[in-house]
Amino acid sequence: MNVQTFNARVATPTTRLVGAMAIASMAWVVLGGLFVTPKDVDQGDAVRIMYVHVPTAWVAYLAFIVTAVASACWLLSRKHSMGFDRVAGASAEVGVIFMAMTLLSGSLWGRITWGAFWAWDPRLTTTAFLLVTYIGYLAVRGLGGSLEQRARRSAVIALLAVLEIPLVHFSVLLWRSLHQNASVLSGDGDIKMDGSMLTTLLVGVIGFTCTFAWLVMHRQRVLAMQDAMEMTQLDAALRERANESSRLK
Amino acid sequence: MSTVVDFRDAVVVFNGFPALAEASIEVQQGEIVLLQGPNGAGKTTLLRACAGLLPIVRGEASVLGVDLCVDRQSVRPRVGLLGHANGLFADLTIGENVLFWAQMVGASNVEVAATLQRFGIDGRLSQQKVMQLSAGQKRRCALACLVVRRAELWLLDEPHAGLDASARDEIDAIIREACAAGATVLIASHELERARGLATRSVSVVAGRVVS
Amino acid sequence: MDHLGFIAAVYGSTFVVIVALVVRTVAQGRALASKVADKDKPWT
Amino acid sequence: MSTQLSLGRVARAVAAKDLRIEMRSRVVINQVFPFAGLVMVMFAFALDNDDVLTRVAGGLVWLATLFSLIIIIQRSFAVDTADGALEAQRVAGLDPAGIFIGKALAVMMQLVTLEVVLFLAAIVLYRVQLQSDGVVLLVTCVISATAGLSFVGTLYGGLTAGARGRETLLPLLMLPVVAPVLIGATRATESAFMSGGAAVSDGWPWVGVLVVFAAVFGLGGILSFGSLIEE
Repeated sequence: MNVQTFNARVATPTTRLVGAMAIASMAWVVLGGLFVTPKDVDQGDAVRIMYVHVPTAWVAYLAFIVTAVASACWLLSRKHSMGFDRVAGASAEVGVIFMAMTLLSGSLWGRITWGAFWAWDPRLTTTAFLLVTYIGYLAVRGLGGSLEQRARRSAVIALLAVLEIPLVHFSVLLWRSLHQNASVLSGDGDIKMDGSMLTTLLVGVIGFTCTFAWLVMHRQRVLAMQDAMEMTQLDAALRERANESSRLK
Repeated sequence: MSTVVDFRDAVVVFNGFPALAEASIEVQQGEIVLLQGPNGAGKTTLLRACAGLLPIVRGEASVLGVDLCVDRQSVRPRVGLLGHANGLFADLTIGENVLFWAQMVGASNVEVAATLQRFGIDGRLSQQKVMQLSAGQKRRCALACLVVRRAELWLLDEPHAGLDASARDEIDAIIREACAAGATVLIASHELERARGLATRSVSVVAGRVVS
Repeated sequence: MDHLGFIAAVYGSTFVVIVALVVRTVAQGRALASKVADKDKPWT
Repeated sequence: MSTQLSLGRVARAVAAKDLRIEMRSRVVINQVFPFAGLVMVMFAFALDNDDVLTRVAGGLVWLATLFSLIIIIQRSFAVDTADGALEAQRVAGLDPAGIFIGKALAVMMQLVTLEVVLFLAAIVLYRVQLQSDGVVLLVTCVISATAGLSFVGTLYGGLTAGARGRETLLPLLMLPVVAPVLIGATRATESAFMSGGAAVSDGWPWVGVLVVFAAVFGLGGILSFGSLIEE
């Protein structure tokens, strides 16, 4: 339309710093996790899956918490600032992907250690339900309508999910405890960690959290620009209608 | 005399499209204002915005003294909207439909019976299910529901559509009567001759703006 | 290393997905940022 | 001059309206009941073992109820959105909490009737035995589970009413939420039937879960229904 050029960068010094920290710690996780750390006494090399599985699971749960908190902030803030809504949406998008990765790496790990891809363990079941609930949340965000309607609806859905998840977790817990011995997870799978293992896991958690923060910040800015584009398009449409009405008059 | 509808440069977006583009209109109490204009000009959106159904994106809008940018809820019980849809329950009879709305405002059975009689939908006809009625009968039933709700501001979208001449006369009489009782009326209609005779003032809606 | 296939699958899938996500986000951001006025970008 | 109505009167009028529509149209009785019965027969085809059927009868009854719930909720909101009546109720300024309670009550009445029929079908088709000391547990379980299902169904039904793709979106949103009801009601019902050697007393903790669930989502619906149906 016009030849005016804008600053094409979305990154800021903060996101660059977070991104650099993420890359550095990810490199540590790959090198440390695959080569430096020792085998586990019981699990052997399978324990190496832990260094990515545990951090992705942590990020998935963190994303759910961020979405819930941002939704509550949107509902409670007097101004209903759209920034909260965009953070909630961005965090949910990242959370869905990390939750799917958690389930994938977890089931592969489970195949090695328990001999089965899936077990009806409360933690597994709750994670699976979180994934489905989140997919539903994103579907609600895609329903259309005004920005405010989208924000209000999805905030309510996010808070209803906060009610739902503990109920799901508790009922699966009660179900398993009544019908079976304690879950496979707390069986013989205990990992005795030495210093390098613990450090690598910790670096993994930090690295994945930085990745999550970087993704949410960038995604939130993309969403902000999409909303801004909508407003610009509205301005153009208003001008067009103004021309139309003066022509018809 | 007080101002009932006051829109100043109001923008209302419907499906991403500015259906109302900086529209300004002022309506005093007791007026019957005819909105005329081609399809897609924004008449229906203006009426729905007046009912507090659609958010005001920019500009100012107040109805019955309530600022719609702040509060779209409290004005609603005081306005009656007859849109393209009739808002009727197809499986219920006329009488039951009218009674449902009457219950909501605490109107008595006597009032319901009187309203039904005035609309010529009493007796055996009132025992018919709405789905068995003609388009004109449904329209009359929807108007009857509006009357029992005793709204202060009437927003009528094509009230004459699908009605025969005598039914149109009846509706005009009802609108005049409501107006004499203090109600304010906004009508969107393609029946220009008839509506001009009824209206105290007419304005054009062109491309999302109101032109007097 | 035993279970090499499983371990490779976990590391591979995880990091491929993350890199894809980062690339997509950066690409979307670049494409939009060249069209959106700087005043709508409070972080700049 | 219109006056705002109390929540109770709105709820009563809305529930009476929905039930009267069902009595006139008989969509639930003539279509959903036979559908649920058909599902029960299909389970028998799929499982093909009398002992297994008797053992899992409780779960099958509740699964058939869940499938029917989706259809009942869609029907319940279809009568409101077909001719813009839901919008008319919003324009009339009816208390959304009242609409929520009213519609949930009407759904609850239809579901309880359906469940009675399904349990009779289970006794006939799946040969379950109901001892007298299981009856109290079963009745409590049915009431609390149905309350929870109706609240959740009405809540998400209102959100998806009139939306594009509502037929597929409603089950996606609703089924994960009602999973605790499926688990809890099934376990309590199995205890009431004493299937697989369960004792009747085992079922009561599950009724507690169901009651908490119904209370949480009843309250959640009353608070949030207005925001969900608002434009």
